[in-house]
Amino acid sequence: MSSAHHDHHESFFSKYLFSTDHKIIGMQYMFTGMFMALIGGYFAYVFRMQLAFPGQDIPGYGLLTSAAYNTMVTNHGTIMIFWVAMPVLIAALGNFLIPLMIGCDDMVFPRLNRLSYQIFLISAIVLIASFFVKGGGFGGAWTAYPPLSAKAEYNLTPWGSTLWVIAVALEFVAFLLGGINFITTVMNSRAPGMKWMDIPIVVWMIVIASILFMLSVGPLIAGAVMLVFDQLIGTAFFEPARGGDPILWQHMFWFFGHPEVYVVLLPAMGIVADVMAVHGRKKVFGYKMVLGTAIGTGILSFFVWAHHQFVAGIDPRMANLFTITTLLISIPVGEMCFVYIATLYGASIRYTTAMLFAVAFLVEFLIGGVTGIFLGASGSDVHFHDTYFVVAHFHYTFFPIAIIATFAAIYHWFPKMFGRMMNETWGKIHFWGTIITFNGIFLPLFINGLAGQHRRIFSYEHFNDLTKFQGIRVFATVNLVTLLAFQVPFLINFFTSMFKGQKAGDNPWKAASLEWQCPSPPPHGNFAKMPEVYRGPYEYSVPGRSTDFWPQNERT
Amino acid sequence: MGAQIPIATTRSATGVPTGRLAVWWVIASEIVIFGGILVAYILGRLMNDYWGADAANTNVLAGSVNTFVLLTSSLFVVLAHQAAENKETDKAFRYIWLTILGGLIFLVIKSFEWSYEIHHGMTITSSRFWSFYYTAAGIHGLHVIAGMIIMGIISFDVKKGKFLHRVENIGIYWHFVDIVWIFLFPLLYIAK
Amino acid sequence: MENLVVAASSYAKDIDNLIWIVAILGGFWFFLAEGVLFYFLIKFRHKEGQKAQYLVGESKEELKWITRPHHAILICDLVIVFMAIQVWYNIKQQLPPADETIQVVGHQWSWRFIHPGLDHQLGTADDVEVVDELHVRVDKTYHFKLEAADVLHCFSIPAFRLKQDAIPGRVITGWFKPTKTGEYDLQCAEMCGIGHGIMQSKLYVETDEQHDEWLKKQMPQQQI
Amino acid sequence: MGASHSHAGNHSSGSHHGPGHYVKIWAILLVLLVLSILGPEIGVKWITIVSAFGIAFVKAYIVVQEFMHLKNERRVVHYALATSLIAMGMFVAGIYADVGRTAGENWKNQAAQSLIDKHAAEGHNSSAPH
Repeated sequence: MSSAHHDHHESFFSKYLFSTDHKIIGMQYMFTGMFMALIGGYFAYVFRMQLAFPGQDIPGYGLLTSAAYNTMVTNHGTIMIFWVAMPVLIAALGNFLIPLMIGCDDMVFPRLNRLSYQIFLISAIVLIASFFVKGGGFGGAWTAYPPLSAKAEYNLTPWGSTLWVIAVALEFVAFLLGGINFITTVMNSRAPGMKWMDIPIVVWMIVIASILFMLSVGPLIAGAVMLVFDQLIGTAFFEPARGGDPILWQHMFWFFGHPEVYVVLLPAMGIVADVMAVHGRKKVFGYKMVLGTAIGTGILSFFVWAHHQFVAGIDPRMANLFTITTLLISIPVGEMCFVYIATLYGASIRYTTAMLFAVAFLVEFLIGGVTGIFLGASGSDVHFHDTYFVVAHFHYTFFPIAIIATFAAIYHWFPKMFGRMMNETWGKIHFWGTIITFNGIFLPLFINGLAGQHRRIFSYEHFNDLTKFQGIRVFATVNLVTLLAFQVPFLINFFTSMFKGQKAGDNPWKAASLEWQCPSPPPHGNFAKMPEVYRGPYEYSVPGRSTDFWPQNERT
Repeated sequence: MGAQIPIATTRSATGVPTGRLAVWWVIASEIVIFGGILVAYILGRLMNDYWGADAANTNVLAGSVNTFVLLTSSLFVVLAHQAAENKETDKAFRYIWLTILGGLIFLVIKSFEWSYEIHHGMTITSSRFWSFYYTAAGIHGLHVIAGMIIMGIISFDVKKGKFLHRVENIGIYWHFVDIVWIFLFPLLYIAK
Repeated sequence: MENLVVAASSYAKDIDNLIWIVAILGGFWFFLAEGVLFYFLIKFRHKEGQKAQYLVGESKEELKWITRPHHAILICDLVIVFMAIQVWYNIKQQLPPADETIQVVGHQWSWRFIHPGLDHQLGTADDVEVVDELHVRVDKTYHFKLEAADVLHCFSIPAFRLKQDAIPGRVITGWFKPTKTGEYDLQCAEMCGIGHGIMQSKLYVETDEQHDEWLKKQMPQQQI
Repeated sequence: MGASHSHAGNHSSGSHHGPGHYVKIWAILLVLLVLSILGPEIGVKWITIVSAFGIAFVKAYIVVQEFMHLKNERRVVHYALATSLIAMGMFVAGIYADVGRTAGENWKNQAAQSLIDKHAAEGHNSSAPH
């Protein structure tokens, strides 16, 4: 870590690039994530166009080779999960919200925090570099199963695959540092009087997610080292001919890969809880139960990973165990959804854009959850594994998580971040444009999946049984293009509101949690006077009070 | 180190000082990282008895001496911690550098060991045992180096009587590195 | 299901039924939840001068609205688990005695199929080795020995509802019993490199006569 | 981060031991080390296992308790370490069936098996060509 010059009349450089202020670092994570999202979206556009109009010139790209197609599919997944969902949901919101919401002036380790972002930035640069090296970017799917990923003569991307693994490993290190910072901060630095049960759910969720990440990622980091050695030095950790075992990597990957789903799901759930409470003017129903289900989900998520490998060559007897645990996890998750629905009972819902997105999260995520049962049940997974049914299913979980919940968070906390409101009309246009087209993309893909159309196929022209579904592919692609087009008004709205939007004031939503009890945008050090906490974060519409919200830090 | 300390850092709702709590979390995450590679190694070892033939070529003496060195350095760092608690800064400084010296000896012995083995054709690619041998010990070695560097940096603050609590934090980390070796030693050297 | 992709193997029906069961049980809860959700969304929208209710949701009385449905879901889960494991057991674990055995080897980027010849025995002189074409007899139980030469591949026949990864260094045994003659797609379902998209073969389910015909064509030397 | 730090919450409780205590612990560790080296020389497999790994666990336990002062650390720390160990336990349990064996139900790992057989046949040191 270089030296931190830390006075208050800093140069732009030290203020925005080498700042140790948790809010600036949060912003850095958010903008980096948004930039990576553009790349991921562009990849999606290119390969969807190829699927809809195989072998034709793609506007804005040109002719797509099957190698480039694999690279784009692979990196679309990698980017959207590791460089969009995680930095925005956990790192950006975690950094921005945790100190504000637990009422302290910064993270406990500001410079560790900055280091974590710098490593993350390097990882992003390494990943982008991997697209331009000799042989092109890695194209072995985001699961990077060896031997394909381990040997250049198989994947034909000698540099791309190595850079890809290194980028992912660096990203893990960045989030380990960040996670340790989050956990320690919340454990130690809560405002006086804030008991465990007074912590806003979104903070809880980010902490639980960080712990899950920390506990699950270890084997994969070790695996990444082993894989890089296989690629560069020629060790045989995963090479069957010399005694290695590809299945070992699959286990290392999915032991992390499945908890990872909940690592991003839980913060999204937390965001939705907070947004619903504020815009529904209602206390979150069963706070303790939400926590219980979140922790239960977290624990169970360590017992289910092999359901990604049912037909991948694991012992069929193990599949039975993992079927049971996988279906069991539907209980805490389902319960959490029920609690959220119950929260809306007797609410007084303001349909702001943020609230619309929060509600849309529930509506869409239920689809993702239910379709998951088809894949968790080993018997039916035999047919669905690696088909578009899987693709549609996890987009119905990840899109609500990484996109819809993130938008809910942005529309909700934007006033606090920049001190100005976003334009509601444009927000609503953006909302409907996004939600309708999203369903337009992925509902049809369930049909393709049922028909047994496989993922990661460059072109379906040769498959006689599948050519008749071309219409569906075109329909999905048209929707995708529309969805991407509808992000333009959002970006315009976002950046114009940042400078021209109407002033927000400290607490535009009349919210009770701590982050709204300080100026917006919060100055360095956040609170003029460090707050003390007297009650939970969701005291809305308390009977017998003139105002319908009761800030955590108001004595009476 | 111009950054003034945030109020956040000085709070301690759990009763565990922030720095120490963080170190414990670092260790928790390190356990799974080393756990990942050791689990892979142990399962391979149990499945393929013939790895024992390779393991027989490891230098038990070097391994034993290194274990002794690390255990001793652990003693020094805990004594440094104690000295720091009693505000005997010079003593703490001396013990820290003794610990660093221990780490240095460990690395020197390791490098001799490795160069011998490599010259006799036992390289990281010779067999999966050797792959694990070099990878696991290598990752551990990196942790030793990291610990030495951090200790070197903090030792001068300690001499000035600043940030004395850091002696304990780095100490806990160093003990963990020691423990990892305590397991690597029988796994890689003794078990034949 | 049927009109999307034909069910041409003995256990295709079982899988389709399982899918239906899950669809019905899952669908019930899905529509119930969405129904309640939308009802709340409309009923409890903001009206002037109307305050939201203050519900803590800690008391048994309130929580029964959560706990009861979730007990019901647990039961549904158990049903699904039971069905799923049953189907799985029949497909992957317990192999019925084989009439014939074929060997399937995945390469970058083609399938190599070794059929037993007219003697129905694998590993004899009259074995027939073909690339990207699998010919099987209808209503015969087949075992397949699945291998991969270089990287992971996945032996997948949607019409059979059959899918199994091929792993280099391992031999994985599975079974299928074709029930409908015809020509079906046979795909690789595991990313296996730049040729993955074109790694598809044809599967021909034939009557005994057609199959013998085809076999004879493959080995002219035997007709002399 | 923070000199004002030592008086945040309780500070470590190493202080109520004299140096003598730590030297004693260190001596015990050395004795265990010697035992763990001598154990395998007897050449009985189970003694090797016990002396090598049993003692390793004992040594680790002593270091954690006495040098790292886990014994007077807050409970939350114990939980943190325990969970990560349990996670590793899960990992082993989950992967053993596939990675720890050369054959299972309807599959066999021919590559690994053939290597084992090959070395069994040779019956001598495989890797190091002296």
